[in-house]
Amino acid sequence: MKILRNRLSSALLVLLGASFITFTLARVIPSDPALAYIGPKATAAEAAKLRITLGLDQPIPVQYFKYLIETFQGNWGYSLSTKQPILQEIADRLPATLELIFFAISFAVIFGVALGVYAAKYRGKFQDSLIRIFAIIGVSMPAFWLGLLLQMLFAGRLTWFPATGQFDIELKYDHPITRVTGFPLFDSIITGNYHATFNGLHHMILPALTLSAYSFGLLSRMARANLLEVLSQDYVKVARAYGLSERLIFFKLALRNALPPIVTVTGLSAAYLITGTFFVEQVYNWPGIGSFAVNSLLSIDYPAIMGITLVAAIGYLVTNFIVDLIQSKLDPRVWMK
Amino acid sequence: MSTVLKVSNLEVDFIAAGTVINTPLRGINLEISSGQTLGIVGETGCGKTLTATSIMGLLPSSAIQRGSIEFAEHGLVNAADMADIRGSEITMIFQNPQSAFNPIFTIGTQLHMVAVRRQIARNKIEQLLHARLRSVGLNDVKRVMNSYPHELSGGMLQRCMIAMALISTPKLLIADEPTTALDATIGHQVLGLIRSLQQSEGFAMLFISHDVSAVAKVSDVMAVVYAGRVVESGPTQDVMNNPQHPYTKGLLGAIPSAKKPRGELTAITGNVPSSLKALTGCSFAKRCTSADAQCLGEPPIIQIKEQVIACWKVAP
Amino acid sequence: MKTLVRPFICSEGGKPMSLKSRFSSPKIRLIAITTSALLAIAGFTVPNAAQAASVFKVATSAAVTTWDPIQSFSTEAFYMTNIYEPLLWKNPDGVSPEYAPALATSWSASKDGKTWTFKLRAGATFHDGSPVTSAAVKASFESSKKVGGAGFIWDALKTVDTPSDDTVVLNLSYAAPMDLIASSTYGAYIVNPKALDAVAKDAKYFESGKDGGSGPYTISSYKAGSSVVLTAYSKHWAASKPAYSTIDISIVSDGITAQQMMTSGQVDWATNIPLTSMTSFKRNNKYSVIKYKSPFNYVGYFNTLRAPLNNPKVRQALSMALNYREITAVGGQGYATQSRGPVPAGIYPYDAAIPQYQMARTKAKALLASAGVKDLTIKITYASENSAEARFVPLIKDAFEAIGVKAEVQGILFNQQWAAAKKDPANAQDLFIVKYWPTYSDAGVDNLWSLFHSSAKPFFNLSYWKNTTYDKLVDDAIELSGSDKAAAQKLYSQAMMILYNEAPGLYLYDEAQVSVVPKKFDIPKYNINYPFSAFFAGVKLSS
Amino acid sequence: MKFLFKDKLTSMASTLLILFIFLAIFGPLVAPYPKEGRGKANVDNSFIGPGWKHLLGTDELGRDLLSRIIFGARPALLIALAVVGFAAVIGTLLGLIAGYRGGWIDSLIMRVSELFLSFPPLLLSLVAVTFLGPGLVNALIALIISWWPWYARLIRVEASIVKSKPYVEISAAMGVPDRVIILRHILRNVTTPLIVQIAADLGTVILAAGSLAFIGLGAQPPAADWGLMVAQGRNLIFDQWWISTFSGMAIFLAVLAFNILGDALRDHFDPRISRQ
Repeated sequence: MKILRNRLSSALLVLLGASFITFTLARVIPSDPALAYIGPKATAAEAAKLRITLGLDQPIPVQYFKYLIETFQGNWGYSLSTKQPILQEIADRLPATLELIFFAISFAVIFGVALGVYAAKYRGKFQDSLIRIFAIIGVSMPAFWLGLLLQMLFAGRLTWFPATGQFDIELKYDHPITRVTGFPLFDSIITGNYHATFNGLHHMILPALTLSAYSFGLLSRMARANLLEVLSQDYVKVARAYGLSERLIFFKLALRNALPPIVTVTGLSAAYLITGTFFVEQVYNWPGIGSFAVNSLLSIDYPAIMGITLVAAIGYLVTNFIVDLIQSKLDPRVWMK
Repeated sequence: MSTVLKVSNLEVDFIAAGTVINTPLRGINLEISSGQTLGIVGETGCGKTLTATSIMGLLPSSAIQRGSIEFAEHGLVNAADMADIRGSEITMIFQNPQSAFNPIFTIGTQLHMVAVRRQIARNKIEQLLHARLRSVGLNDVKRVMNSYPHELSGGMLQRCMIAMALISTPKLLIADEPTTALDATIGHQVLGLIRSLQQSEGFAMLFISHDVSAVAKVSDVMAVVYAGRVVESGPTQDVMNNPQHPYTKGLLGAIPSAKKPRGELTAITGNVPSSLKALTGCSFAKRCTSADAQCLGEPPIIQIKEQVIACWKVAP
Repeated sequence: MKTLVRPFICSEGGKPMSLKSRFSSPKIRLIAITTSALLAIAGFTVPNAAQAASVFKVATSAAVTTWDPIQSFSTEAFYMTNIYEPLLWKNPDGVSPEYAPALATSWSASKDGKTWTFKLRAGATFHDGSPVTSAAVKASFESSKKVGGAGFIWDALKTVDTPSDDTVVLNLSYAAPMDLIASSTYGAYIVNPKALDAVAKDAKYFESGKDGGSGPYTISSYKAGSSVVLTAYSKHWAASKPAYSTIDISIVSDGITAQQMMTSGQVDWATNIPLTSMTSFKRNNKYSVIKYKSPFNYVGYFNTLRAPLNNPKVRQALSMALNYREITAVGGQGYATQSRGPVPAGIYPYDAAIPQYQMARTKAKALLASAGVKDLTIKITYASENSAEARFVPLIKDAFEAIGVKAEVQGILFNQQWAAAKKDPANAQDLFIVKYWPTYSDAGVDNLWSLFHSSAKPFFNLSYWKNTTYDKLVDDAIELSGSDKAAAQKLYSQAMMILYNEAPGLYLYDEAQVSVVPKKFDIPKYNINYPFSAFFAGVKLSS
Repeated sequence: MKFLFKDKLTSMASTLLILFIFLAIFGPLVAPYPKEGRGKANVDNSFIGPGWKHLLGTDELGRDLLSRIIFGARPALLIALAVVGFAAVIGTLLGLIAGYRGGWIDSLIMRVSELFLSFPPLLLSLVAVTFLGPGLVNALIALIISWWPWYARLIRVEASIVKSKPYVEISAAMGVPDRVIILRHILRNVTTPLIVQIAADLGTVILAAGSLAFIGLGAQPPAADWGLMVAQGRNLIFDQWWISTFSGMAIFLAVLAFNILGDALRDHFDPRISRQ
């Protein structure tokens, strides 16, 4: 538990630092933040007045401290482009993004690990090299491009899947999703609104596949490499020497031993997906944080960008933390390190 | 006194892309009778461990094995038969206990898996394991069973290894450098333990070590291996007291002992040839002080009393 | 690729806007946001017997920069014209009468054109059920003049009298076409006084999607940046109810995404189809592609403060360098025509007699030589969010290089290039590409004045060009247009000739409005007077 | 260099990379329509599909797409080199100082780099370039900002390992000046992991730069930049599919080549890592 406390405190430190970097970027780099707020039309006098009301006249550390307190109190300011409270904007959009990430990661883990194991089992055979090629293609694929291609092919030409959005628009009127947890797809399941569920899944496939490409590549390579690593260990020889069946050794022992690093990589790629959603949601017009982030970036919506960055950093931390927790369950040695 | 294991001119080739790249075993002949200990001694890379591996039938797919192995009442056995014998009638102790146990399972779990594999009745397993652990001198059984490998010392782990080896009351125990990874005193204790267990359990043992003194301590019969061949074998006492083969002499010369005055330690110059492909004649010739042209031919097998030596330079 | 802009939090304070500084920033935002793809439809075909309550699904790029009908000066007009009503609607050209009654049923002007009297519609109510009274009109116009984004349109308005609940009298300081002004897309809505009080207390009152209008639709849900749902107002005065009681609008900034949504049936109608897709829609018999005149017009300002651009010869040379055919083709994708000066065709005071520059590069080179110009480099900026500009600006670069003038192109957010042009004229960009249109259908009082009339504190006349004859002509014309349009037209035409000869800017092309209409639906015609608006009350299944 | 052709896949990648490098250098000479590659419009040819005259078709300004893509090779490779180069230099310097000096400098440098690494990949770059203002150079800076810490970390670990090696300690004891030790022993020992890391990163940087350009924060028109060209083709993806498709293909192939070679290099220099 002590270790846990240490981790939490260090996490907090990192978060502070992260928020500081964002803050500095937002406050220092642009010529005049006040201008950003009232626009080029502002007279010098107006700008000066605003600078004081915004506290821009104080030294950066003071401003930062204020910003921290405000942020902590849940006052994240208003988006310049939508005029809505940032926190609310993010809260409204987060579920869609998390559902997308969840499915992407699931695809990546299921297919990635499965193929990686398969490749390890047939090491050196052609299945192996085939999978290796798949994997490296996965990690080399620009998500935005893959998204466009899939959209053009499977939505545009073949019309197998919808091209955009998380649900059909009619759904709002035919089979409205009753809000329980705020996660639309999940809610549709627990409220037994299966029409909505299927529709959601139908919409989910293309974006999730696009998003998962990179993680898939990463995971299948990792799974293969680690499995081979494990299989070359003494304790596997011992297991053989004691007549344990190959199935048992491969699927129970080796796989179990290869799991911890795979979990780590899963966490890593989950973090990668946080920024991945920016591009995928952009292409598929997904109603999540990602598209909001891109819009905020392009319109230089300071408060929004700072809010999003903070949330992303938190997401990153949380992922790592979860990974560590799982790790400690999987590998008795973790807490030693 | 019945023969437990008989290995006759065991040869192993390693194949890569269809061609032989190495022949590390070039005709090993061994015989162990029940309750007896055969010690195999030789420098690292002589093929000691490989001999054990091929007896266990655990050679990698890239290896081809020739020669015959007879085991107890099974008679001639091939790798396939070994799959059933391995782990029950023949068990093995390994060099490095730290890496020999799976780091993410408790000792208990790992012993348990082996026990289950041996079709021991579930309700009996627990007590059997406890008994075994006690017999190897681990009395805090509960703790040991519930600890992970990294939580135990090398000595304790090696004891656990031995306990694991004895779960199935084997006919033959192969001990591959069981003490090398341990520090001297622990090593001694472990050796002692093995010895006493052997008396009580009555299994035969194939004891592999590069350390002649260790071999001398535990084995009744010993075989000196060089470059994939047994160059000299016989009752431990005889071999130790009057070694015939130059290599054996060299080995013995390298051990300090009370008999020899200080500074008489001799060493064998040169190293074991790394690849034994297409090596003819006496493989020790290159390093042998008394070697000559004759030594390029296959050396004759000379028998002196119970000692068997493969050398041109030994007079019968 | 995107149509995104950073809005300002603009505080005009209490100071009344003079003619000289009359634009409030959202107008800039508006220019910034509109891309060639942005489209709207307006019209007045009265829907026949309402069908059963049903949903009409729309995709548009029209962002909501504010829900405040007084501040509104941007693309939210797309929704506003369904939620709010002015006194009058101006009919599309060629439709008579010129005006259609909205909240006023009859109106008249005094001889001198300085007093206007409007009779209000009986039985018109705001969405909270309270009646639309002359008090509401007074309150709306006054707050619009005071703090409104388009408040300048009330420049002539002195006082508002309310002799009775259903009568409004507007007293002007000089003659102005109040019927035209009262039908403006911006600043002329009649707003529920309760809402006006609320917003006075809390500036963000409207922004969550509240409305204080009297129009056929009311906002039933608003997800910032993603969707707006309008539902029909049951007590609206119109004799017939809208065919569609619910209008579900998805805000989609990408034209191609909107197109995809329409062709895949996600939405019934998309208003921002990329021009580049029109050819394939023409081939598709499920849709009809209709082309309308629009008030949109592409202009480039030369920075006339800087040598050698202060020399008209050089400006003429550069104007002659352009290949107008190609620019029009690439920018308008076959839906544009080379413009005659800054006044778009179909908008007063357009004059078909005004000449156009044609490509004449040898002549251009000669002009440059005679002006003694060599190794000149021109810095061009354009609004990166405008896909048409992104398409054709490289052609301008090519053209200049063809006559030996280097060019650096920079695509930045409109606000940024606008700021760059204003901050320090001496170091501003040399050429500033802009998409412009009149705030209400008078390009004399707007385009000609705003773009090229000199002023102490330049706002949109960022060529910094100063020509006293021109200034006088335009000022006189504006004063005159209230009473004698024809006379004003003459002055305007002279002014436009000066613009042609002096070439303070590049006059590129007038953009047509292209709408792709699913044949399944009967959608009101585009109304050039409400360039960003769609009038959903008129939408119905085609018979 | 033999390992660069050790198997089919690797040799394919090597060939591809050589091709890209060749195009980056001699592009203007080999491009079928060099003028158009440079950006000269030819409006009457706009939107011609792939065919014999224009192998990959033409864009909205009638420019030959193949030529555009060929001209895009140079900036793409240059960005990759510049970003990785600068990041490596900065990172190596700080890493060496941290690893060799240890103490508070070490912990300071490491804390700072941890801060930079506490953002999801690329996010920091996106934010930075937004505030710096879109553009190729700013994108470059933004990418360096979020890349150097990886090198700092890597080098620091290696440096501290080498530092504790007896021969280094001895020469330090014998009063050999730090800079000499750093140059002679430590720097030499860190080159291998450095090379491996750089090789692995080049592809990733091209990908990142492409992503920035795609959402409009990277290179600006009329530059011939692959990511930008994908974005410009986006509105045309259904009718003039070839523009985005082939531009993106260029990015994909370049990244693929770099990644495969990165693996090969790693296997070659350090088989140990490659197993993990």
